[in-house]
Amino acid sequence: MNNQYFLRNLIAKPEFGPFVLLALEIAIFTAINPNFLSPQNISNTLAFTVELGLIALAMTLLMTAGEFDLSVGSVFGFAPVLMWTLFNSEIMPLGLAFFVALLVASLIGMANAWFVARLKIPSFLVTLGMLLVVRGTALFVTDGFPQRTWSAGGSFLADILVGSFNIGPFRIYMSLFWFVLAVLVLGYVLNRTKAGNWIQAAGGNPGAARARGVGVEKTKVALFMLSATLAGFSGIISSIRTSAANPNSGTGYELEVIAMVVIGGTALTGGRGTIIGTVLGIFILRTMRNGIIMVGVPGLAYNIFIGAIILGMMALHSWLERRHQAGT
Amino acid sequence: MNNQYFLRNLIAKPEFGPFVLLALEIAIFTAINPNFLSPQNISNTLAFTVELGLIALAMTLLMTAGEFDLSVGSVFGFAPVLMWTLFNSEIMPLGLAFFVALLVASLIGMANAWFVARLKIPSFLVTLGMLLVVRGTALFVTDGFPQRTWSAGGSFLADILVGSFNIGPFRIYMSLFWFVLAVLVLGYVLNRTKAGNWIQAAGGNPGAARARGVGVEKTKVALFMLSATLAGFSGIISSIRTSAANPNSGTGYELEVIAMVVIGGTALTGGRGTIIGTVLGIFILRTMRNGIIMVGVPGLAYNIFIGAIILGMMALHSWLERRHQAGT
Amino acid sequence: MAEELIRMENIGKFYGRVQALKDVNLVVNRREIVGLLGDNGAGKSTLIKVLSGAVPASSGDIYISGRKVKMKSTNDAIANGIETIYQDSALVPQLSIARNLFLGREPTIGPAILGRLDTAKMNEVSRELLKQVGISKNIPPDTPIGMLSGGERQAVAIARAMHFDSELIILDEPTNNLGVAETRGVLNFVRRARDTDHACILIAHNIHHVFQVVDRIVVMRHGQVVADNIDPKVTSVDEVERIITGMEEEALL
Amino acid sequence: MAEELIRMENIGKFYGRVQALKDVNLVVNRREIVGLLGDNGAGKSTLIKVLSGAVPASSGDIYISGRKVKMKSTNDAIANGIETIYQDSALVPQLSIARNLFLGREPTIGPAILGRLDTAKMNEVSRELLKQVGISKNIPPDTPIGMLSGGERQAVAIARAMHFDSELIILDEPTNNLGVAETRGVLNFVRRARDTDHACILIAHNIHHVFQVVDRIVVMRHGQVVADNIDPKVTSVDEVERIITGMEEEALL
Amino acid sequence: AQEKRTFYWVSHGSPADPVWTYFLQGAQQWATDTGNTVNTSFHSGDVPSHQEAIRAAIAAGADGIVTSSPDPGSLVEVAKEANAAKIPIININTPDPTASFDAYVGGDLVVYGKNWAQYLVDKGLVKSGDFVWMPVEVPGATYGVQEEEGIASVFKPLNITWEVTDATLDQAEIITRMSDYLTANRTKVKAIIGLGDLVTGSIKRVFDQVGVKPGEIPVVGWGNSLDTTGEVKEGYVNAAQWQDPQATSYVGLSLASMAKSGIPTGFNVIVGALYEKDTAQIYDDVLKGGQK
Ligand SMILES: Nc1ncnc2c1ncn2[C@@H]1O[C@H](COP(=O)(O)OP(=O)(O)OP(=O)(O)O)[C@@H](O)[C@H]1O
Ligand SMILES: Nc1ncnc2c1ncn2[C@@H]1O[C@H](COP(=O)(O)OP(=O)(O)OP(=O)(O)O)[C@@H](O)[C@H]1O
Ligand SMILES: [Mg+2]
Ligand SMILES: [Mg+2]
Repeated sequence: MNNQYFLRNLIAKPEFGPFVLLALEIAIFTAINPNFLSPQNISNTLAFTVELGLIALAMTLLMTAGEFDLSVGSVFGFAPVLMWTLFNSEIMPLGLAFFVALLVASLIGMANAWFVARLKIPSFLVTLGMLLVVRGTALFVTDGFPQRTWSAGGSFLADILVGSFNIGPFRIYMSLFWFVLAVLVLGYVLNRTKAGNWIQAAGGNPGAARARGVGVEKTKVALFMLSATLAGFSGIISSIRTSAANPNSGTGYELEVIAMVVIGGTALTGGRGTIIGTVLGIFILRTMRNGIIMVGVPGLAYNIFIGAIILGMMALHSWLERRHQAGT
Repeated sequence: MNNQYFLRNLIAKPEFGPFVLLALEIAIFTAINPNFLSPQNISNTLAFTVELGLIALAMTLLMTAGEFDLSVGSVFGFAPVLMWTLFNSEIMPLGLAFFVALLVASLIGMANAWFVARLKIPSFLVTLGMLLVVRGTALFVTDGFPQRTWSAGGSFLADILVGSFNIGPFRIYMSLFWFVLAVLVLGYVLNRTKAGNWIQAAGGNPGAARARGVGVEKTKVALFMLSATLAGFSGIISSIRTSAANPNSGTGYELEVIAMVVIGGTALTGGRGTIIGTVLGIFILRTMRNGIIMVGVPGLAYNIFIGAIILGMMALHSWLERRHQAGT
Repeated sequence: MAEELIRMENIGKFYGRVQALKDVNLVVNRREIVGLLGDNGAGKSTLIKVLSGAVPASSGDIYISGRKVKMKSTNDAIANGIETIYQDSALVPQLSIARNLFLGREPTIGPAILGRLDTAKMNEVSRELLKQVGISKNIPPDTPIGMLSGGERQAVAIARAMHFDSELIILDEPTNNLGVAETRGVLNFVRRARDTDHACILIAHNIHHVFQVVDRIVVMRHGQVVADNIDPKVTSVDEVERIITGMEEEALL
Repeated sequence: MAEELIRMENIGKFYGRVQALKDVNLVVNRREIVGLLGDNGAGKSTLIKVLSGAVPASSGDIYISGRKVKMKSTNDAIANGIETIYQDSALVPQLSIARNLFLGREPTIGPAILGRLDTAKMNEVSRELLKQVGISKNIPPDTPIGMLSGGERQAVAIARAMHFDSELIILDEPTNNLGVAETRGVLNFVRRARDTDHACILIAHNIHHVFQVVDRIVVMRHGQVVADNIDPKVTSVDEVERIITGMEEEALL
Repeated sequence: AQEKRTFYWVSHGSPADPVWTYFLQGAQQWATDTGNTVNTSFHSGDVPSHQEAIRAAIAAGADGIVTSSPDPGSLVEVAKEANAAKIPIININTPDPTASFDAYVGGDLVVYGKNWAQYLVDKGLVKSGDFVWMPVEVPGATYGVQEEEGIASVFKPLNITWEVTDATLDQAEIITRMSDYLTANRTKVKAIIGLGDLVTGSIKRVFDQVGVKPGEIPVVGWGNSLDTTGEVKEGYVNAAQWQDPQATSYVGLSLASMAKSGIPTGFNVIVGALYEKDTAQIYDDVLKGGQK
């Protein structure tokens, strides 16, 4: 009786669907290629996953507040280019350049927020426009040339951001800790704090929230800034780890990140969001990309699989939801 | 008095904002480069504009019904590839291949609709998944090779779809007539018919519409099919005109098309749509792309300008709206 | 003697883990006006949503004129002659009054779904209906619903039911938000319904309104029917109030 | 003798081309309960939206305690001690009852906006408030608003105003959707408001409810105030109804 | 016979880029000919996912890896990891000498760029003070950047100016944008260098649309597509660069397999040729042979 209640409660959680999907996915890939669960492959998958994951976490909060941000991919590319340009042209030391790059990223977020919150322009158009401006600026200032980077190691900043070490057979990057930290902090903020209540209210019924004196606009400004800053941060981490700062990097990440968030169970229309769901969504999509290469799907068919799996997973998701809603 | 009333009425129209934007844009570009209004440039711009425009018109109806379709770009690329593959491998004559390609396109739309209307999955995810599947399929079946096409002329089909002729100094393509026809038909459907009422109701308050016996799901199925079919049609037109059938054409059109619709004044959230607005939106965006090159902005700064103009226009738009809402 | 129109048997409804209805039985006869009363959350709206196909019942059966029917969607209910006006009035804010009035049953000139809307007729009928329902101000039928006041919206929803009268008309708190004249219009409408051979279920918290028009009162509490044959000509308002709140809550005031 | 709290002078309001308010003057004194009556579309909701900063007036001035104030947003109104409960009750469907009750004024443990919500306290107060407002069923405070019945939602909105009492409390049709017990709870609340030094504006279509609690009645018609000093102890319900509908509409019934 | 091997072929190209279709074809041909498995993937210049794919191959215990380089220096780490895992790793298409690859097969993009510029100068098609237009599909992508580097080394000293413009990877958009640009700058443009296969292959359609006669504006650039071989034959394009795409993949995989069998790969293979009207037919045939 009690057991059954517990089970029903578990199934009722919005995160249950994505959880089942992830488990299924891992089971299938491992069955096809046992190397899929090798420590080496897990370490490999984790490295980039958490970088994209950082953006998805911020996007979860933003989407809960009823907005979304298509410019994250361009900021992901722009921030490291800016940092390395400042450093390479000897305008400032790397540490300072790092902060300047983050500051500029947050200003981009603020500009997005200004258009959305003040001028009431749909965030789709604003961030699409911003995407073009930021990407264009990155190209223009660098003349299209990638920035020189040194390989990681040695520097204090590099150690903190992307230093790696081994735990048993696993190679763990510092970025994993940043990711876990972000999960904890943002999960706490969304679910437990006053700010979290405001975020959900801003997305659920902005009129009602405003009428109660909730700073809906202020909340959105903060979230746009958060999303841009984390996108910049994750771009810098990625650029140091991969020793590449190319004005084109991050192209197309926006859709992938939004898909992660939505697959995790956050409502596309705002009001309801889940950090745990997003974490599951992140792993569902990245595992899929990694697994597809591991099991040897032909390069040109790659997209067919990604697309078909998104559709299949969503169908499963909707079926699970329906079962739960049917009650009894 | 009566005059003032007329003027106020005009300003109150949702299409007024985009109209002013387009007028301004043309004025500015012409001032900088008088060639902008040369017959040759106008003919140039019109050629591709109407192809994209066809998709935007269908998207207007779909978005009014509260959904959108990210897969149009991939169908734009897939339909001509399919047609030429069928023809080149001598499976069927061109005319038949044309209809088969359109049929398959409409089936893709039906699949989208099935996921959205039956499984209640957000159209963002469904059509993103479909985009990948269709694009992947196009790549996979052709092995990535562009299909050989003959250059237009001669064939009956080519004449009907893309035949061109000169009116005075203007070179006009047949596709312009298809576009005008679509504007008239879809404008009539949206504003004057029972179907139009259902479309608006489906987007405005689906629950209410369903309670009145409106076939909300059926309406959406029809619109998804329309959007995919027109995307395929426009892809075929474009492929004959440019004598190229590349599995990748149409990449990124989805965002541009949605931007056209939204700039025209159709609500991103459904319930309110305007075909005339979309026509203005189509010309605003395409004129902008053409004008920027005509006035000679630096090549790599292209995207900065496009993005900045989108943002600037939206700001102006919101200002015009505000003035109107303030009344008096 | 009375001819049975609707019979709901042992209806149960769960929302996830919440039980909103429990073994509910309800009969409505032809030409009968039934008042459905009950405190907030008693299950009134849920019951009529089940009857009109808006939500599926978890258990139980529905019979119309003795024939067992499946209510899988609102279309089933409409096909069976059941017309419902919901509490959270079901209008499309972006559409005009006339278009809302005729939504789903638009008169057209020409071929079916792609036929041109007969706007002239729609506007004319709309004007007439707005007058009947008691809206005193002269509101043009092409005004979008979003520009109306709360009561005006409610009045439009009522006007719609008045026009497309069916065998059974269900009204969930139709007089909320309504002014004096508009309330009169609605009550008159209910009275007329019987005269024109229709049955009607009326839900309202204003017991005085209910007493003015119904033949029989059914009271629900906590998802169950606690009284189903109260005659407003025999029982007093105070007594019905006591039944609604449950005796034990007497102490509250 | 009476101490003036609010003075609205020559308020006008256009929605696009629609004139919703025309030269409206309204005074509310401290510790005064004012009933605002009028038929649908009379402009009542618009007037109090102007007063609470939800829509900007096209013309006119507002004074609070004799000081001219600008109401540019709801925040201005809240800062000036004006609390409003809207007709279309302003709750967030996805959030729980407790979170809705405390929205915008959440008690936290720790630093300001990033402080942890004091859920224990929120739940406790919520339970207490729901009881006070007369909700008989035992609803857990962490139930999402979306799962409540129409009346239960309304009751939550009322409960909120009861807790965060301000100098002036505006209630726009608070008793709509409410059952017997809940309606009693609201009327008691309005009475208590005066005793605890608050002024109150009450809009309701149920004139009987208004008569039970207010000190003074103001009637609007077609965007104008047509009577602003009706004493419910002197004037009869019937007479007020006549003023509301306008004499000329007498003929209607 | 010998046990089946699994190789990973990782491309930084976009599947939208027709030249990569030929690279892919070479890889598939090799798989068919040898009976080995070749797992392929495209990464469109996205460095993190490219690295991840190579690491996935290492984790999967690949018998060999053949990869192009998304950015000079970006594969240093993963190449080391492959070396450590004793998996042969061969670099194709664009050289990256900073990374510890076992061998390189391909051309040198900087040299290609230099050749184009030198061709225009040597044939007297451009002179000091002239302006050259250089459309590219993806501005900022490695291929265009390196080619521009080579071009700059010739043009800069001669005071010839140029502009790179963004044409996108979309056929209709390319034609539209290039036509727009040419309409606006017809008198200014003295020569065109097509920095990618799609843009060079679109020259005929653009010239026809704007009304420029073949040869009126000299064009050089990439030539790995049937469109371009045709353009060279018809005189729209003066000279085009051939990259031996199929051979590059084929030889790269062969080297990897050979290394796996214990024969070290101590040499690089350099491919490519600049062709004109007279030899265009050869490449036309090669490409047509590719398209079954
Ligand atoms: N969508 C839903 N999900 C979960 N619970 C629900 C839902 N709708 C209603 N309920 C619950 O079912 C019970 C009955 O609700 P219902 O709306 O039928 O009451 P009602 O009698 O119409 O009340 P009111 O007079 O306040 O409108 C309530 O306790 C409510 O909390
Ligand atoms: N957003 C809006 N846009 C245009 N017109 C509006 C808008 N809101 C209200 N109106 C108009 O203003 C007038 C007054 O509306 P208001 O809501 O103030 O009436 P009310 O007295 O509250 O009526 P009710 O009792 O029905 O709620 C109405 O005629 C209505 O049509
Ligand atoms: Mg109800
Ligand atoms: Mg009102």
